[in-house]
Amino acid sequence: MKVSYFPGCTLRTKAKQLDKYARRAAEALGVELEEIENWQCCGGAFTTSTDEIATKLSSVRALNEAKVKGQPLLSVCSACHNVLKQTNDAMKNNADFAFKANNYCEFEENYAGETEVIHYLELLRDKIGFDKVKEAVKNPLTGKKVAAYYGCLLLRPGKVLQMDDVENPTIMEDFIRALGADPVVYPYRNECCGGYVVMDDKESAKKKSSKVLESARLAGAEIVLTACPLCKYNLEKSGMDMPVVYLTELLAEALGVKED
Amino acid sequence: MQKISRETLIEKAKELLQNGTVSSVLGWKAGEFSYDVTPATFNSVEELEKDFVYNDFCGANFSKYLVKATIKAEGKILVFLKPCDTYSFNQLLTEHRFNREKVYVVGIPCEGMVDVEAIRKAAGEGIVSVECTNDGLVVDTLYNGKVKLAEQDVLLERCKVCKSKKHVAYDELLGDEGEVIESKRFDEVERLEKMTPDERFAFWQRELSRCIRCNACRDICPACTCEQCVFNNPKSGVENKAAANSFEEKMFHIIRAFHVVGRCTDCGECSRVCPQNIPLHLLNRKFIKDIDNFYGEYQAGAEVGSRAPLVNYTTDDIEASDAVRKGDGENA
Amino acid sequence: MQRIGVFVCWCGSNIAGTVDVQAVAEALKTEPGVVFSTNYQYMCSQAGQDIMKQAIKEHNLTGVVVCSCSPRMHETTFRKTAAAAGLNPYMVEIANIREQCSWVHKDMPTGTEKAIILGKAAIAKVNLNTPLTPGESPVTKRALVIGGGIAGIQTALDIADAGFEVDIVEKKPTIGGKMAQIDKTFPTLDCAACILTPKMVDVAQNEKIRIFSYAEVTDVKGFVGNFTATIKKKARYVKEDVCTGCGICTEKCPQKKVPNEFNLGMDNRRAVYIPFAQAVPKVATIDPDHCTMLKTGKCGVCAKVCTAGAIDYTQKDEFIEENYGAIVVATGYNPISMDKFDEFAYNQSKDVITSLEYERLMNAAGPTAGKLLRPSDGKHPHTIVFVQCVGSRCSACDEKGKEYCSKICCMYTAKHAMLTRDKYPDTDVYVFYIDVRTPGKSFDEFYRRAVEDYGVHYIKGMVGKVMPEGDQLKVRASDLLANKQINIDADLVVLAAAIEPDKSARPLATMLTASMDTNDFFTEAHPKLRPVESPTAGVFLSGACQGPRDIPETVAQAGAAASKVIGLLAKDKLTCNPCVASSNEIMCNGCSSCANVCPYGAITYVEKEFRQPDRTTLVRRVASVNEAVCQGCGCCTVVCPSGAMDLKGFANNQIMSEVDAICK
Amino acid sequence: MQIENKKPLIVAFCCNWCSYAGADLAGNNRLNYPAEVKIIRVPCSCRVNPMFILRAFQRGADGVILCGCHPGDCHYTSGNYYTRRRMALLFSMLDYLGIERDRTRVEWVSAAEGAKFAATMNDFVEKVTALGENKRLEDLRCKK
Amino acid sequence: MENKNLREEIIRRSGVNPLKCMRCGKCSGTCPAYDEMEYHPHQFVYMVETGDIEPLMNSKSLYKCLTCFACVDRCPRGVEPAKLIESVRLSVIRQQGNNHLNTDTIPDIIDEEMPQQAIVTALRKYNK
Repeated sequence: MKVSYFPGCTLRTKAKQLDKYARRAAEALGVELEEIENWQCCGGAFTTSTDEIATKLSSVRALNEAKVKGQPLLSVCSACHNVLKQTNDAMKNNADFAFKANNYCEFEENYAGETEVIHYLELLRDKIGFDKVKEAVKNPLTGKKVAAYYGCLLLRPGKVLQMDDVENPTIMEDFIRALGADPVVYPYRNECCGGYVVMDDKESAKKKSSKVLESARLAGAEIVLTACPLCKYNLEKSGMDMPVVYLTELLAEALGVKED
Repeated sequence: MQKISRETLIEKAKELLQNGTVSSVLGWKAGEFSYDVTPATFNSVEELEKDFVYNDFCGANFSKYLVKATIKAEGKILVFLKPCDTYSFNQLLTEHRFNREKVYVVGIPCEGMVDVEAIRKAAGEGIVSVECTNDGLVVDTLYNGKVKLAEQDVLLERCKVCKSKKHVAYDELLGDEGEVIESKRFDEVERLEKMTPDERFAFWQRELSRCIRCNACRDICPACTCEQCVFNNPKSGVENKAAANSFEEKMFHIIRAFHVVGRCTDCGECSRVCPQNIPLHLLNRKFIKDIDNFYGEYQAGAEVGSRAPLVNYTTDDIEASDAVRKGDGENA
Repeated sequence: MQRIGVFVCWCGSNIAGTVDVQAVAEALKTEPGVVFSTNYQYMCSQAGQDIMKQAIKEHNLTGVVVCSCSPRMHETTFRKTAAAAGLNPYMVEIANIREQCSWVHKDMPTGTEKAIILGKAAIAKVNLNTPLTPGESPVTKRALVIGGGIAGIQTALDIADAGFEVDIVEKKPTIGGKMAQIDKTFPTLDCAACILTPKMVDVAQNEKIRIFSYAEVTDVKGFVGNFTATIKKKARYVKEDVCTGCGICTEKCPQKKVPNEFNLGMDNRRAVYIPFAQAVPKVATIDPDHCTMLKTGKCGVCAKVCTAGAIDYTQKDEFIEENYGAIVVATGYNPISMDKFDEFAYNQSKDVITSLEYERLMNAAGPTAGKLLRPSDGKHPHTIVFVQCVGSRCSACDEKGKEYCSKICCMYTAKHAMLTRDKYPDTDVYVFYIDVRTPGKSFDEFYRRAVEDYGVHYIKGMVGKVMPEGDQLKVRASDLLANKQINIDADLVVLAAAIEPDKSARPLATMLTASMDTNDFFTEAHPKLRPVESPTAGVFLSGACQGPRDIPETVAQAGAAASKVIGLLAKDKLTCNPCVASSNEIMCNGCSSCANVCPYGAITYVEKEFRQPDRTTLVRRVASVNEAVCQGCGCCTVVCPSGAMDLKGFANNQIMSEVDAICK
Repeated sequence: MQIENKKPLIVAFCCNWCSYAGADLAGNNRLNYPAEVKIIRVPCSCRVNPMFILRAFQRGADGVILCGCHPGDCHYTSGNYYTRRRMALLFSMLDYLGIERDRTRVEWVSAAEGAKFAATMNDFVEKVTALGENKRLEDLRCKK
Repeated sequence: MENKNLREEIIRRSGVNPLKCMRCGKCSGTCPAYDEMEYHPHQFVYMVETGDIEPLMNSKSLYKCLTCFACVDRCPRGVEPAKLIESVRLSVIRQQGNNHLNTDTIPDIIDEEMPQQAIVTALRKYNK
């Protein structure tokens, strides 16, 4: 199976592990990640304003490239996934925006949201299947108490993202189970870590992140799992004593492809 | 695609007659001239071999004949249907006009039928014979001798803008099922829509004034299978007692077109048979185009039992005033 | 040729002020068919009517045209007058020269000219009128009530009380509905069971009432006065007439782990069960999804212990057909699913419950025997948060919530809060509300008592999220008046879930050709003036199937529906509107266009034999109009391609002749 | 050619339950509208056969207006929805034949809208008057 | 009226209809940044609706919204307050010299581990 892959800027720099393990694990599971040529940064956030066109064009180009290849477009970073998915939805359902964006891009054929945008977790759940992942696990993480941290970007807005039940998701817990570990469910798993506001107000981010980790700790977690570099940063900066790891890293570990 | 031959059809008909599947065959018979073919019923292999013809002039839509034929026939009737005929066939079934069990449909592929009028225009008057060969028509005329014509140039209007090569009803196919195709059939309607009202009025006045009220359009129309036509009904207020009733006289074509709204499959027979060459199909097509435009695409006869647009509605349908603007290509 | 009499009314100066009535009468005298023409000051007066009667007799009139006020005003009057003089009432036509002429035009010549034209049109129409006789259809003197909740029960009792037979069809094993699950009723705090169960017993003991419990209506045919319903009696594997309701089987059944739907799954019942102690009929039912005997063929304990020998594992679903004159829909409501509102953690914590579940927790016959205990650990909750409008007044996503106000939640939440504080003064009770809606007798006083006398904390604002942490529920909400976000550590959260019509209502509406709104509530024939009738004649509405409502409203409506049914069943025959469609069979093609557009399902098709000119016979499919069902809209006449369908009283040629008269 | 300011002839089909009652209300409130408007009562707007409209035009009407209950309020639940479809198609066809589109109209008038009825009629008569006499439908097939 | 135009522009750009709000306060009941805000989500909606926009534009609340979309998902009326807040913020930062994040100070804010994502997102949210 081949899918188009949009790594995103952070995965090239601060979050190399997220990218590296995503590729290794995919290979081990028989999926080829074909990196989109000349991808540009998604911009980190989807501007909801209806008059913002230019800031969304890099996503439109990436989406169109995947369409031309006839592949789903995969990303692992929560932010990239969120931006791509929302942009795709706008191309599909907002005629005005699609018209303008197509005018800028001048593709051979207008892009109308044809590409299927999937997150790495959806690749595992829907394309490969958690049962197959489970079969491929070489080092089951038996007994490990893992708390999934969804944050906001993976789930919301629910009617666009459509990954899982927004308020009571299970995809990461099912993933953790597939790796042989014990998922820990805690109430703050879909609360915000503080996000980009850390650039404006470090205290705000710290407050929110520490609540998340405190909540996970109370529920008995040993480690916290995330898909987002910014979440990882904020959580780690909260000063709480709780390891935070990327989900691809844990996956690579379980599949036995972590070490070089 | 290899054209289907008379022999293939006779062979199929023979087979079905002999194995008892059908007891009669609805087919074409030569008239006075070779280009003058008429529908006929064949009851035996002998009759078939003697009179059955099949050539580029077999444009007639047989569906309508089945309404009467199925009543008379004892056993099953074999009918050869071209793709466009099958839509009328289904539409009549939707309206419960005959018993499907009494018909055996053999779908035959069609690359278009030719128009005698067009040949006359191209080759001149005094046609003695027309030979259909695989690479065109050879027309023998009194005044111009033998004239060779390309089939494409003398196709019936409806075949030039054929909407579908798909058989939507059959028991058996000679050839492929075929597909619905892109058609330019609405181009002419659009051209009229773009005219000014004055120009449109002048156009229709010129065309409709030629009508001699011969009723050929009604008599051939597969949607006009009424037990008694409104124009023959003294209580309808539009009875055609004599051409003197000016209401009936003036409004005949509008009323007729409205009567077949949502039921007309755009088979084009009305225009084919009109002795005055009035483009009657442009009335029906306007309705079809508007229906597609206002209520979503609808093809009468595409499936049996579908609900025609005039016996259906949604609560947010377009208002009549907006429809007039939208029907004209303006933004409603 | 008709012999028509024309009567021009002055209406005092109302008409005569702007219309020269004399000239009108004179002008119309020479119209075809007119043999008599006059004018009079007040045609509707006794003297005016006498003039008409006399003229009808004297001139042997076959038709009458009255140029007067609107037919909506006096058409009935003049028809009666004509009938009294021996003329068919449908031979009368009115030319409206008051509302549509003298009152809207100012000068005499204009008014007079128009009045003459309107008169001519009416004359042209009468020339083509034919005498019409209203048809009659018999009435089956039995009613069907679909749904056995308080709405159905009250309707059935009232109908039976008037002496008519009633059948109740209830899909559950017992009647009683939602009210049987409720603990206390607002605003009086009566015990629901105490006021409901006597009615249930009345139903059981009433000779006129039959109960088909554990049954469903699967088909309805016919029309007002003459319905035929097919009722499916589901196999309950217990002989209803043999079972004594002793309950021994329900104690001995080894299958103990079946969620008890009566207590909303908060405790368990056996595979053979009686829903609750006061069930009517008090008969056991075997749940085939859980019965080991039915599933594997091994067990048979209930049959062994049943001394009456009522158990029958071979029972099959049974279909019966019954005739009815009227049908009452009383299918009720259900709380909506909370799956799409998991910010309130209903699916994440046992201690987040719906209000109906709270009713069972408070009820002495409930899973906790009336003690307020948390479902998760059986501990007594000290802080309880009630959340209002969960899924009500929600227009955000399709199919998530309901756009309407569920109406009953404000009051029952006040009741819950009050009862909780009353029984357990050590609890803190918070109610988060958007608005408190308490229109109703003694309703607002009731809510105020909860606040003022019982110390319930009402907070204007909405709960944003409920987070189960440890054995607590962290409630994050806004207090709009304090402009604060507040956090409450609650032990129990109660959601006031929106209510929606029962799922069985939609297919039932299709069967009955009764209309529904987009929320699947049944529509009334007129929202103000015919609130308990469906637009489909003979179908009546009772209770929450029509919209959210509380018990007193439901009972009131149930009684109103019953009185409408009684009014119908009291008639031996129904007179039909004679202005109905009729099909000329000779011209009918049988194409079904008319049946497709008929809003009443009045048109059916029959196979009919026709003699052919060649003396053979031919069987053709032709339309046939049920005159008792047809309401005379005429929609079918226009879609009929052959013009075979026409409308009596408004026939094609009649309307055409009016057009002609006006236009020339 | 004779230039005469002939008064137009307008035929209004009104459904019994809403629009006819609306017209009555206009009368009750003495709201004036031109006498050129002649009302024909039908049970429902869906009773109006396109033939009636064509007949009126052919017999010399200069404008035809059809009034019914508002969509969703039909006394017969769905009649006016069919009316709306029929008239949308008919009017579009008349326009296609070159007939002036202001000669036809559908208007939803409830029993409470007496003022709307009068205003509609005033407006319609004004528009039709501006168009002058209806020649086209009479002329469509005239052999000059 | 300038304010009226501003109000129209903000509403149009957000694609949100504040009139749909039934003032339940669920947005504010769910907002994780509530305590940092001077004006809370439900107030944003109400103040835009009434045209009282000046105070919003001058408020630091604009930069506290996390765009976590919790209010968007949970609003029972589909009002989507976060989109309104973004629209008001754009009205501010699109004016000359009104960037919220001074690019010169970025080196002081960030540290070794700060991901690019944070910087680009903040630039997009805070600057023209």
